[in-house]
Amino acid sequence: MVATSHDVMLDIELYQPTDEANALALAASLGKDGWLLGGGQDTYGWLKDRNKTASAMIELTQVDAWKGIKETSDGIEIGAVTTLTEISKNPLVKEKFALLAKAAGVVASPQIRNVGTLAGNLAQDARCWYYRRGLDCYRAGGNICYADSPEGLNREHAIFGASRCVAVSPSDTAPALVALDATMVITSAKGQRLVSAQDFFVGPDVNITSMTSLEEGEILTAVRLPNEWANAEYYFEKVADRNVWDFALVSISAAMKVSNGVIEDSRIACGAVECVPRRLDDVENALRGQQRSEQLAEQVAAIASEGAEPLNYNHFKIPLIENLVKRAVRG
Amino acid sequence: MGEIVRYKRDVWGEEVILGVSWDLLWVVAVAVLVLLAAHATVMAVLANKKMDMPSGEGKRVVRHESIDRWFHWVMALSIFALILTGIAPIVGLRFAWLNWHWMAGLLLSFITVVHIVRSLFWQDFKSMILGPRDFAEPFDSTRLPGKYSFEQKGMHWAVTVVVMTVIATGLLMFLQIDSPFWERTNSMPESQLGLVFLLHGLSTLALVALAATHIYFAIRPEKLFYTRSMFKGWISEDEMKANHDPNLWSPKQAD
Amino acid sequence: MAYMHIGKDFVPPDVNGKVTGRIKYAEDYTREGMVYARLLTSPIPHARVVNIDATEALAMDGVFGLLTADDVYPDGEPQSTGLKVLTNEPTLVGEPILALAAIDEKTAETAISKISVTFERLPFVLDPLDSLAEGGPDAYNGGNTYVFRQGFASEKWSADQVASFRAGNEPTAEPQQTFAYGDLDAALGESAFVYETAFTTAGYPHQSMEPRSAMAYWENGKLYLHGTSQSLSALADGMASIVGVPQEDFVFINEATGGGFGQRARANSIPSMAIPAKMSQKINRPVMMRVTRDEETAIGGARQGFQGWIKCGFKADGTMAAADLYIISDNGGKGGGGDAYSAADCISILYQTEAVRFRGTSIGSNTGHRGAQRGPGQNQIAAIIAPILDKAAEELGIDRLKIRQINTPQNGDVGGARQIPFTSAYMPEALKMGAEQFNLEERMARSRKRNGTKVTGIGIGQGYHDAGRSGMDGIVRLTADGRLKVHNGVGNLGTYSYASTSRAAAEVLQMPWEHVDIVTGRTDRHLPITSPQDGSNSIFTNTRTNYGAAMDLLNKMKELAAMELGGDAADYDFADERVFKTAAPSEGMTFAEIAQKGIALGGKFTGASDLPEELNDFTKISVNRLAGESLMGIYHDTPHNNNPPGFTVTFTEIEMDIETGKYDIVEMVTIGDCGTVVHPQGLKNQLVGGAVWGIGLAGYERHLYDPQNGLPASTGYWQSKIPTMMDTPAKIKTGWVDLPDPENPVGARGIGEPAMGAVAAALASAISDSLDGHLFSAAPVTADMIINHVAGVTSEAVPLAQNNFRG
Amino acid sequence: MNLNLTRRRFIKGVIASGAAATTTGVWVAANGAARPAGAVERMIRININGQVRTVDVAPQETLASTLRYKLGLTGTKLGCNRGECGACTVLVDDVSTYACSVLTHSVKNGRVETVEGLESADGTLHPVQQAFVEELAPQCGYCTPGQIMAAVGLLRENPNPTREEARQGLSGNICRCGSYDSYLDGVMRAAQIG
Repeated sequence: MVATSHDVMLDIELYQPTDEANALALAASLGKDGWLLGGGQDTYGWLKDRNKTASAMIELTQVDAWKGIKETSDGIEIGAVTTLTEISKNPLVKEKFALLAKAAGVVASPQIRNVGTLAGNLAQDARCWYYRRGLDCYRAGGNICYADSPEGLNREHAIFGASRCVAVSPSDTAPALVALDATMVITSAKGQRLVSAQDFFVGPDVNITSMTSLEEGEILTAVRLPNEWANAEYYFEKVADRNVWDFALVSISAAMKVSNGVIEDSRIACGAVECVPRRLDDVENALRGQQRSEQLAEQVAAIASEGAEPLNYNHFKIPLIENLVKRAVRG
Repeated sequence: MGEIVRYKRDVWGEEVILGVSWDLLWVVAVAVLVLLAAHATVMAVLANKKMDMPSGEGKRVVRHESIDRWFHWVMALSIFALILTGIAPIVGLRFAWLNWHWMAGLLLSFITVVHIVRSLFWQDFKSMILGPRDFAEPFDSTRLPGKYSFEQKGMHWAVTVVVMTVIATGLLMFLQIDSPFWERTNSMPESQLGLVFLLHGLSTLALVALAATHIYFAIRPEKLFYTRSMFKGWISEDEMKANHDPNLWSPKQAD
Repeated sequence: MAYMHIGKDFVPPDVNGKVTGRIKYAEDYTREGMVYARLLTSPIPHARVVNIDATEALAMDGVFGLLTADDVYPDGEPQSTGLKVLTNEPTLVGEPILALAAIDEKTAETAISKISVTFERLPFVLDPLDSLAEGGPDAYNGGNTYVFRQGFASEKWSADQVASFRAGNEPTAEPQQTFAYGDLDAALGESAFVYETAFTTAGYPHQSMEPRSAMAYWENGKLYLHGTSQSLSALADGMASIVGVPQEDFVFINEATGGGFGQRARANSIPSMAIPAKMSQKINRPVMMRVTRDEETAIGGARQGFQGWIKCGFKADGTMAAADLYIISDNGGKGGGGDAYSAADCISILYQTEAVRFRGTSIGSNTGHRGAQRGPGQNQIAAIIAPILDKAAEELGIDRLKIRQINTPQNGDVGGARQIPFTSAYMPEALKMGAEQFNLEERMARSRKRNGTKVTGIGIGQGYHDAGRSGMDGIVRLTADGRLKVHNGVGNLGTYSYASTSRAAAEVLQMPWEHVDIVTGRTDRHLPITSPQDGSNSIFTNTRTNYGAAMDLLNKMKELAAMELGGDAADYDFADERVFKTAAPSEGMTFAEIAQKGIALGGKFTGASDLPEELNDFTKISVNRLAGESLMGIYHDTPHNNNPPGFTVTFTEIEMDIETGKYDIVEMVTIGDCGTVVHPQGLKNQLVGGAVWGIGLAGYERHLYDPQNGLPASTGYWQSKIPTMMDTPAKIKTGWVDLPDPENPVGARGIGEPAMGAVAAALASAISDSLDGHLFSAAPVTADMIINHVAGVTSEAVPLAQNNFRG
Repeated sequence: MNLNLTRRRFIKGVIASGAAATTTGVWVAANGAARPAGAVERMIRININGQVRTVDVAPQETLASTLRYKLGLTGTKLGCNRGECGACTVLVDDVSTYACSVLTHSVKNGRVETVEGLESADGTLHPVQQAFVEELAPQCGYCTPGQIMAAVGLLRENPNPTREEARQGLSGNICRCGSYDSYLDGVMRAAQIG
């Protein structure tokens, strides 16, 4: 926190690699000093505020191999620096994974979606205002959480899984990817590793300073959506204060396999209730093999909020998550 | 590098202490290794000259009651758990450490309190008191200690101070997070909290050093019988006589 | 009456510049050698600067100088709650402490981070009720309130009194301010339905799109300041003395202003523009000071929040017999306002309440700078009172439109604290017109009907603001080539009233619009003092001045014609830019010829002598500089008699999703009663713009400060929850009564502020309707509040909290 | 601000005196290591409103800064400088983009269009500009260039939008005056003129 409201970035190098190898080599050699740049929509604010600094940016969006959407034998693969607009409008995504198209289509505002990338949306940092203001809270490496305190302003914070930090997963596409059982392709100079969408996101109990499992030098290069959940019945809803340009108060992404009104299987994840997209395993289990009905919706809704620990101002997230689950079950 | 204390700006832009610089962990690790290696080398050289280790056979005397051995090992376990869960995330091993850490901390606190009470009223507390005579002991090879040698007493009290600091600061830190017992409060200004973190960090570093030293001596060949006694409870009369003054310590025979 | 210009759309001269990007706002200017200033602002909500050490910063390459409060106020800072240019006694986070000028902004910011300021921290408070409580901190040095002409004072209640108020009870402490008329007890006694509740409304920032950036330079002893204002002459009038430069040597340049909403009307609410002026003087270079969004949020003004209690009594026939109102208004860390008084005044006027008692106390908090914001007071209370009216209608079995008609102000009525007659009032007509356009009867049948998770809510709201003043000056000129120059100091902030009020002069002279030039944009074009364009008063105030000046010009033209062609001025008429003998129309002179004659004669004809006695000093400077050049019409407006009201009514239908707390505004019709319509497109814009603001007040906008450390949490557009295109209806239907007001020469009254109140009220009414008549007694009502209400969850919010979340 | 320098030095000193003996350069951080080659050059050529301009651009410079301060194209406004208001909207290869939140270097290979580039050489306004004038869509005008560019971008992609589509298309542009209704009227009219 400084006494001037900073508004221009400090000098910083910019690398614009156009091929994979070069980008990976840069990421490896710059390490912590290299800020990975997608569309930059979560970057420039930090740098202008001077609340985070880096000595170099590595722009990933000029690497063609990491852009675009293509069909694979098992589903589709989306280059991680594909823009959100492209994802939301892509015929293949809309046809098979409309859940993701919808989620990508409600992120922030049209202009941000035009530039912002999937990787950027997934790897964006916590939106807790204390943290963003540059306070040295736990997430910033400090000893304190300002939001989870008797007087903290925590209306938008977590009701589940908090560990010192109570920031929530701000991404709209993250829960959709968890619901679709996506696989994240993480590449580094050392090679490639695959991580499930669910494991890609980490809570503060495990790593309080990063919301993803990306390590230094690693780049999220693609997201794979398996056909397993293609064309399932989807339900997506984002409830935010404003209908555009806002982060979810709670969002729900559900994929269900339904036949003759019976929910054979489902994957449901919620955004903005926990530091990671919250997978509702218990709800999924309760739904399995059940006939879709209002009673079923009511019944499983309560399961969704079990174990919630609301803070001062976010009790409303409990009925809200329950209601969204109900809506998903109703279809 | 070179920073010992980490600072940060508080909400109003003032600089306050954040905690210890964890770079010191490496400094401590290296320093301890160097010191112990030096000790080992010296001992190895000396070992060529005298090599009359007392026999572990024959009559046995009681050195540690079973309850005290339990205390020791539970304490050791909790301290190791604390060090591991506390330090692993700092060196980059990611797991949900905090719950284990405070649970281990509570265990250590509990066992420490029990140990204090027991040692004050049920054990021979005087045997652990460091007196002027103890300080002369290292410089006079004719003097043998009572139940505990100068080094042992020193180690004990050093560990006591450090553990008490770790516990006290740890409990204060514990108050700052949500737990099954309370919801966190903002009970402390950031600057004070920073001091608490600093003390916790410094005492952790000391504890790491002490633990390393303790283990080192526990596995030294000439001290190994003490370690055995911490498992089995007894030392041989030979070992006792070679290392202790029976006038100052008259343990009962072991079964 | 058939007008040539009034009531007709036209293309205001600045629109082209706005759509091409050519029009310049303060930050769009550059000047040779210009350097950049940035601010160091207080990181502490309440403090005193003990020491500033800028040695390291000033030693940096590219740093030109520093400006501190000591430079600006060598004799000490003025003692008031008003915003200072720079201060050593900050009372809110973000208050400017010093400015530093450098070769570029990056260098300036880096240099500022090397300045060491030692602060003494002082206790701070964010909620006025916490300050009122015995032993609670005071926001200011010297108290928690400021009494006009007396200075700082400390108001304290007992802890029990505060607790009782928070619990919803009538405050028992002595108020700072009060007015009353009628027999309140008797009126309550006669009431068949009495409703009593505590309530809160949020204060929130103006967030004009253009931050209050400014650029200044000095040349030949004159200060040229590129800045922002709601009215450039009114602002320049005050700004000169803030900078400390004689009015004669001050040129204020302000072609366009990116939004004002109350906070750029007067110099003392935007003193930061003096920083580049003073800095430029000190370092002898042009200085640009760009203000960031963050800074704009802190010092750009905010509405006063209310912590109030209200008791209303209605007779069995629906008449509002009594209104008893007690309001603690949040004065913020700087500034203040009379919102609470206006709120009570508004109830009295809008509902013709028989007995009213107002009690109010204004208390500071170490939060954003406060000041008038679109309908200050009237619009906050609008959102509180509308659902109460609905409740009364429900309890008394009266139709919801009917209860408003029963209580409506109309022609011949009086209203307000001083029971002043209206100049005219056509609210009954507006209610009728709105109900018809909205198709109220049919829609009302859907009220509270549920469809799946959605429930229909119907809302009716009314808005009021006193929308007209007098006493300003007008200058119009006829040049030798026969063109009419209307000198207009009304600012260009999007109402286009600088242009539409100029058309009153063109109307008087029946001049084709192509022959009229509006002279504005910078004060060295010699402007009269005009309305500050606040309080929706421009259209009323400046049609009066321009009309008057044009009449003066016309009279002078007739006089000149009579001098030339013989006879008496009264024998002359005019048409088609020609003055002629009424009896012999062929004998006459063109406007151009008359202008030439006037110029030749000089004296009173060219403004060189015989000026109206009461002309303002500011206008005199302009007239003196213009004297001799052209035939001049000059006018000093005399005071008008009564209260010219701006009235609006809004009908809306929403679909409330009770599972998400979100609602769609399905239909919205808003009707204005603002006298004769001068400029239909401009009026429509005021109505739809007011609607967006009303939607923000009723449902979205917020002002959050962290109780732990006083930091502002809602600093940008996102966190302030400014309504977007997707939060407002895809179409807002507008209409107007269009009946003339007798106290304005073209029949016009203002509308901008009530346009917001009616919508806030209608939306609050509709939200309440969709939730079976539940009253939140709060504004805004956000999604979380609705979800909690529907689910029966109790919030942990502090009751009546201010600058925080509410329950 | 360094408010507590003295206290800091004191504490540092006390601790250092105890630990100094052991801090013998064991742990050398990788800071200060040489950067890899290949970082962007400052002088670039960029196509703005159909003209290729050569301009000196810092690596971290935003397009809004370049346009406003290097090229004098002040029609692009800064309302928030954080991508929260839309006043700085420009088109990059026909796609609406917040100029405050994109680096000039990132778009140097694209076609940048600003509000200044819409008018034809003979002074004829672009249909969107013309429609906005006719509907008197702007109020204070500060958001107008951004609204116009968003509208132009929308109409290039969808020449005949429904009012709802237009609303979606312009939803990334705040108008604090609340002129949304008039802007939408303007877009619908522009589609007709188009």
